[in-house]
Amino acid sequence: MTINVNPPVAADTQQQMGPQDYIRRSASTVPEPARKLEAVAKLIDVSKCIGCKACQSACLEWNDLREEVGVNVGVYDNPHDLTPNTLTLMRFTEWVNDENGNLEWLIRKDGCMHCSDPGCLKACPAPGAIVQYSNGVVDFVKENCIGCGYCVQGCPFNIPRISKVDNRAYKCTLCSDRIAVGQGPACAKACPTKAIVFGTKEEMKAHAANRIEDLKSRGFANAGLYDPPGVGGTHVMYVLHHADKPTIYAGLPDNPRISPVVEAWKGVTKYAGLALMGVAAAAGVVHMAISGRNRVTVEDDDEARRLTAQAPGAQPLDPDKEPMA
Amino acid sequence: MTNSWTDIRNTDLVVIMGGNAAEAHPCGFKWVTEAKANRGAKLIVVDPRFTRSAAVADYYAPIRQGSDIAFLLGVIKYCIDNDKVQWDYVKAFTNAAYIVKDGFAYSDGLFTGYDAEKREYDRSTWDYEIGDDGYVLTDETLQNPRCVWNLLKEHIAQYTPEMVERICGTPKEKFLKVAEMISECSARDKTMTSMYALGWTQHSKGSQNIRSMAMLQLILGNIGVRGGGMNALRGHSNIQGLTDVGLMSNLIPGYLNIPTEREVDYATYISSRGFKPLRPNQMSYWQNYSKFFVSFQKAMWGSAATPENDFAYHYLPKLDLPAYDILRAFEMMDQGQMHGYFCQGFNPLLSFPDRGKITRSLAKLKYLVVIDPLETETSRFWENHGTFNDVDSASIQTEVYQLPSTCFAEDEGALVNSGRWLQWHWAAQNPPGEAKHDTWVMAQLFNRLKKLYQEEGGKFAEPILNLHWPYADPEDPKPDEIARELNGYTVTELRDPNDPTKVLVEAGKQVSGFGVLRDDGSTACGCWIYSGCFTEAGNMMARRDNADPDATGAYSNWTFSWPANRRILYNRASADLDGKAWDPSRKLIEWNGEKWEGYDVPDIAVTAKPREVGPFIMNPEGQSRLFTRGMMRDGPFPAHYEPFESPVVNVVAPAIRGNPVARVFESDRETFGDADEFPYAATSYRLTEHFHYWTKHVWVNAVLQPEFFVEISEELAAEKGIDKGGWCRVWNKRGSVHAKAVVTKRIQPLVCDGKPVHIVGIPLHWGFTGAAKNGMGPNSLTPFVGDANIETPEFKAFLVNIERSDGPASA
Amino acid sequence: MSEAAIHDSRRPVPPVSKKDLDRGDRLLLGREVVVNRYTRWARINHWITAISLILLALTGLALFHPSLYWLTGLFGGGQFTRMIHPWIGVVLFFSFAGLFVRFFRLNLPAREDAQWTARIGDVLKGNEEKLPEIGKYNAGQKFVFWAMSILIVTLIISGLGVWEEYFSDLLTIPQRRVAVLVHSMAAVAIICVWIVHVYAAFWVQGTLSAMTRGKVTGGWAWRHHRKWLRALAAYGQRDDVTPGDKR
Amino acid sequence: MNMEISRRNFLKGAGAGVAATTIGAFGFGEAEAAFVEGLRAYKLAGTTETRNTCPYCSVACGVIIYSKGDITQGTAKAVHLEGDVDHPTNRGTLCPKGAALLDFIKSETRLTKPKVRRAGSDKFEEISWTQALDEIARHMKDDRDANFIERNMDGVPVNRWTSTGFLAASATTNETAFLTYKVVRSAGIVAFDNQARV
Repeated sequence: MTINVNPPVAADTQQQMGPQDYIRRSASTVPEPARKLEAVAKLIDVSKCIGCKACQSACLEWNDLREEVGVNVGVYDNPHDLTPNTLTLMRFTEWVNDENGNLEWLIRKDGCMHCSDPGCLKACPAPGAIVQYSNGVVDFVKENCIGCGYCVQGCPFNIPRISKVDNRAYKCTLCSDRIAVGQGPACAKACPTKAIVFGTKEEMKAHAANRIEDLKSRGFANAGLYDPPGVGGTHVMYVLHHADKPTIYAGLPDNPRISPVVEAWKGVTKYAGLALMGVAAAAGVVHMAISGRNRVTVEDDDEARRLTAQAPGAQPLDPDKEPMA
Repeated sequence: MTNSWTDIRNTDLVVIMGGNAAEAHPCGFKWVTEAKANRGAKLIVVDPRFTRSAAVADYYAPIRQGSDIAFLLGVIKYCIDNDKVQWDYVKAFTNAAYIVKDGFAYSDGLFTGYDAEKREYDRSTWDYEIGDDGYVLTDETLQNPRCVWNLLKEHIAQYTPEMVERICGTPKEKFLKVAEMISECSARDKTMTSMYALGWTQHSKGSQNIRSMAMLQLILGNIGVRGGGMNALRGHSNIQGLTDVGLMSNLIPGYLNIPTEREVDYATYISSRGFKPLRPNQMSYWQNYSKFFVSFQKAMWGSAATPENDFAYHYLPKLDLPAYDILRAFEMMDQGQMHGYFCQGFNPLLSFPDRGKITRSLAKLKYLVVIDPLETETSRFWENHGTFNDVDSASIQTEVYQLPSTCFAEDEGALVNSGRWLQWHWAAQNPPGEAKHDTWVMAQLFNRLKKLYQEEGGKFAEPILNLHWPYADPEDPKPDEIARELNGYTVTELRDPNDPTKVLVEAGKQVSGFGVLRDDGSTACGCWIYSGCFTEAGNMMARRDNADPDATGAYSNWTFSWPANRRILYNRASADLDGKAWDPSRKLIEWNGEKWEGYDVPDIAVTAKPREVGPFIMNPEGQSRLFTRGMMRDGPFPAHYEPFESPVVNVVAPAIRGNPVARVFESDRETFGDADEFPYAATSYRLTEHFHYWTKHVWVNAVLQPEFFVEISEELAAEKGIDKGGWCRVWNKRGSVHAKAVVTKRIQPLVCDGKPVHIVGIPLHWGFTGAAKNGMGPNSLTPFVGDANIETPEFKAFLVNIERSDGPASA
Repeated sequence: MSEAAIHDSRRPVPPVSKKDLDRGDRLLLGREVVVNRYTRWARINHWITAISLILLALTGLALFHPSLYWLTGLFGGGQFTRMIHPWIGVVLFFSFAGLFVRFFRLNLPAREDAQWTARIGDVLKGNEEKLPEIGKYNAGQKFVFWAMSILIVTLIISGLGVWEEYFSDLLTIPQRRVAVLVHSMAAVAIICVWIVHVYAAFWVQGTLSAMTRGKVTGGWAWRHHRKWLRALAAYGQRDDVTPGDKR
Repeated sequence: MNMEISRRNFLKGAGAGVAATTIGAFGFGEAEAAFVEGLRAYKLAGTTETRNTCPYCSVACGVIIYSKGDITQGTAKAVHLEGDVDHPTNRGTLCPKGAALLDFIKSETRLTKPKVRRAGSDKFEEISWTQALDEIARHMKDDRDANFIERNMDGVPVNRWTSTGFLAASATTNETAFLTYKVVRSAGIVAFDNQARV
């Protein structure tokens, strides 16, 4: 009747996900994986969120991160922004619904969206510093990160942060180390109201559908799922009561996509640039082959001697110096 | 809680009023979101602030703190006026039909028998008419003008929606919307649950706040049913347990009472208890009082408690006052009448009202002993911390002992949750440094005191010398040894009363439940309501079978729930007079012809016939009370009283300040402020990121909510030129604090009796020890006033003034 | 200012003046004609600039395209490469600033630059006789000079904007995106200019000695920078240069 | 009871309507090497699980404390703490306070040595348990003998010790509570209270 007080954590601590499951690897290519993991997703139901910050707390504890104790600046958001230690953050918005004049306290858990088309990975110059697993997890590999900050420019959601301590980029890993042993992210496990749930993406979409139905029945006509196509969909999705205007949720982008500037930089510039340099070098070689070197003739030397014969202020040439020509 | 956390999933309507479950009890609030998501339940939040509970509510209505009774009586009036009453329930299970004595009346805010000198009522008229048969007179037709129902209607007549708006500042249409939603739950197949906490208790009329909602729940037929009930969300992990085990000045474990001086001997004491039924056939369970009491005495003093010495009745202290509660204790300290004080895991310097008085009082002690796993402000009250604790150490003569105790991770034992579940836990790590278990500390203190009395003798040493101490290692009693005492055991063998040759239970066995306890000294039991928690079958509190047949949320085999592993109190009331469930989809127990069966342990005898025995077995009526007779010091019906410090006068009884029988000490009156000097209505509360004064020691929580602040409306901020995130000063006659300002739309000015009322919200989590930024707290400002019945301090409603500031000198 | 009287049969003789000369430009006469073209300090300054530019190209290219990431190996890995690149950039900027001050005067546009550019075909064929007489720098060299100047300013500004370690808060993220794009385009351009510069120096025989030993032959000067040589022949040196000044 | 099953079952999310998701659904095949490049090593490997209860509010969430070392040898140290997914009330979830309990256990301001502050002093000094307890017991006896009220004016035995008060905790176990009750009541203390009201 009394269960074993201290059952050891035996099996299931062996990580069953790894490089063999990469489908993308920054600044490098990966072979087609032999197996395809089922797409997973974290669903954040903003309408169920009570803004308790258990997710932030669990994240700090699981990842052994400690943020510095800050100050109050007149809001509930603490810390005030994502940092290399704060991988997820509750953002609070006091919004008055002009349709009925009611105050709504919109509370959104901010953090990496794990895009299917990750801008950070596209921008990253360091091979293997950012990887994408076949289940959708986009992860930073600390060992390979060079701290250039290109991922910051690449991200459509302003998520990655570069540590001033070790000059490496940090963001939510979706608890890849837990997923690898069949557990969900620490935030999802902790969430008291299950506003954060985790499972396969299909399950999460089905679950979201139920939630949206419930919300519509409670008068939220525009309730919907946030799974932005601009980045190929995300593996962190939101259920929003006002899906028609995501920006009211602390600036959640309406139609996020990788910036065209980044696309240009990482696309055409990269290749055109190399080509241009190649052409320049090649032109030189060709020109040399055709016209040969531009040599000084004996006549030129004689002309020079004639011209400078009575030049004023000329100095005598040291006879011991070996001749130039 | 009459029900359990997991039972909330069965409700149709959740009313959070006088609490903030989403912030203070997030994981319990989970069951509200489950009810919403899975059965379309609705959530109503009524609160002065738009809280995180309100953030996920279906409907929010603002209310001025301290006006809840007017609001709730208004809802009761709405239900009665609109015939939204669960009539079968009210007629069968309440005292609506009882005839009340002539002479009882209410006028100008006072009930009959008030003595302004003593600030007390003579409650003799607050009772029923008793017939010649010794039973109370009733009128089942509810026609008699003196029956409880008609007196109630008369009493609440003045609480119209307009009056509610005048008093509470709740716009009429919002009040009506809430009343309408609530009234729907009078249907047999709709239940509402009330989730409340210190938002109702911490008032000078806290008990009556709760009574008002309890009466409403009875009228709607929501007590004893799945998804219903009165659910007090207790603050601390084992405050339920500490109250059950009677760690209060006037209690004996299991809600028995410490005798008073007037009870000169055991016979007198017991005669005034063990109530005989007021209706035929009722169980009136307190008739067994003597069995529980004697068994307790045997657990305390073992062989020294004998029939000859009235089971050591005189070893118990006798009270000359209703209670030596915390407020009185500090009043005595301040008067120099108390010289020693122990704080076992408690931080009064921040927890008790009027910090100035607390500091002053502690400084008058000869010795103070603090037993705690953490640094506490109390243990360092003598240490100067600038504006955060401005004292002169040299002038404080108190000797202070700071003893390191273990925390949950290092000890073993049971905690009782709000749902009355006794849950056993095990130690995960060894204590740090020289920290010791509280049990070890208490045993060490006791053994030393006993030794001193053995060697030196002294005043009345018997209770100490004879204290029953049956532990394998007297220096270090083990949790399971003590748990066995709490459950109870047979001292001698128990024989069948009808056939003395038959032995029912051997001597020295764990009893199976309080049913077998006796008042002849043959059984011992530390806490009768816990009986059954540690039987011959083993430690029931350690059971971990989380099966839940038909998803009722009962979890009957998970740990142990007092009493008798019952999960929902008064569960007999979940079925109609004939024993059929009010709502078949929410069956709890039903009468099958011979006995009661279902998902829970029946509250009444399993073979007690319906229509004979009422559900409310602890009441001599067998029924619940809409009219409480003389059982509450401030009236058999709730009435609206303003807080002692209120921004408006009491519009129903202008002459009365506060609750006429609330606990007030004359010496504190001069520290009360008035609205002309301190115009703003302040309230104190917890934040979800913190737990009282513990989590400021926890780095992560200090990060999540680092610094002391107050919350004010944009309107008040503009009026006072206070910036969002800027400093402001909040003060009254008792103290002054500097805080960051959170200027928010979530607090709106209210209009009460035609006058705008601004609210100032003051969270309570900061001090001068720990990882978080140093800060002050509301108890520098709160008044030294207590509830009329249980002396809970009035932390939720008081007056302050506020201005822009440059922050504390040392900040 | 009087004209040089020396007659030339093939091309009109352009007027020359002392302004066509740099400090340190000197004629040395003996068995052969040798011309001092660059002072020691000019050469040191040039080579610091050159090395910085090469290191910048290598570290930059390493982070510019995955296929060149292996170059980080030359600098002890990606982290170090990322760390030093901007610092070298700072060195380059100040070093080039020195060159700019030294050289910009004679790199200002001149009348003959237009003809020279118009006859770029003959330039490439090496038909010097079809070109006008050129001073110390021809239009090609001037182009390199001014291209470098503009690109380096562009690179240092855009570079600071994306210098994560110290200036991450200088620009908004969208601004940083533009900055990093501009930076990489400018980098490509400057590398191309650098290729032209190096190739020209190598193609035109006798040029390298100007930056190694600081001297060129009279023949080289006659052939490629005759106007400059005429000025030397006419005045020998700028009079603000006292005899025996350091080379 | 199989921890592995329950550890996965939390994906059900307290009946939040999310169907059970098994490792199979994730498409995991046979196990890989224990250390996986690019992944943080699973930090709970080789730890011991202990069932406990959150000491904060009265929801009394079940928690699992993960520790290293052997408690019978006095070497056990908690390394991590999470919600107990088998617990009916919290189903493995925790609030921001419960989720950070490890920092409570390891708080820098936890007490590890008995201390005493003498009259008029401005600092604590360390003191041995024995001496501290001896002194406290002496304080108690002196105060009790000096102020104990055996009988009231009417000669009725009242056995009150009103000059020393005891404030009991709010998070200690029932067992601690009852032992405390026995000690405090047998001494006749009446100013006895707990945190129920605040």
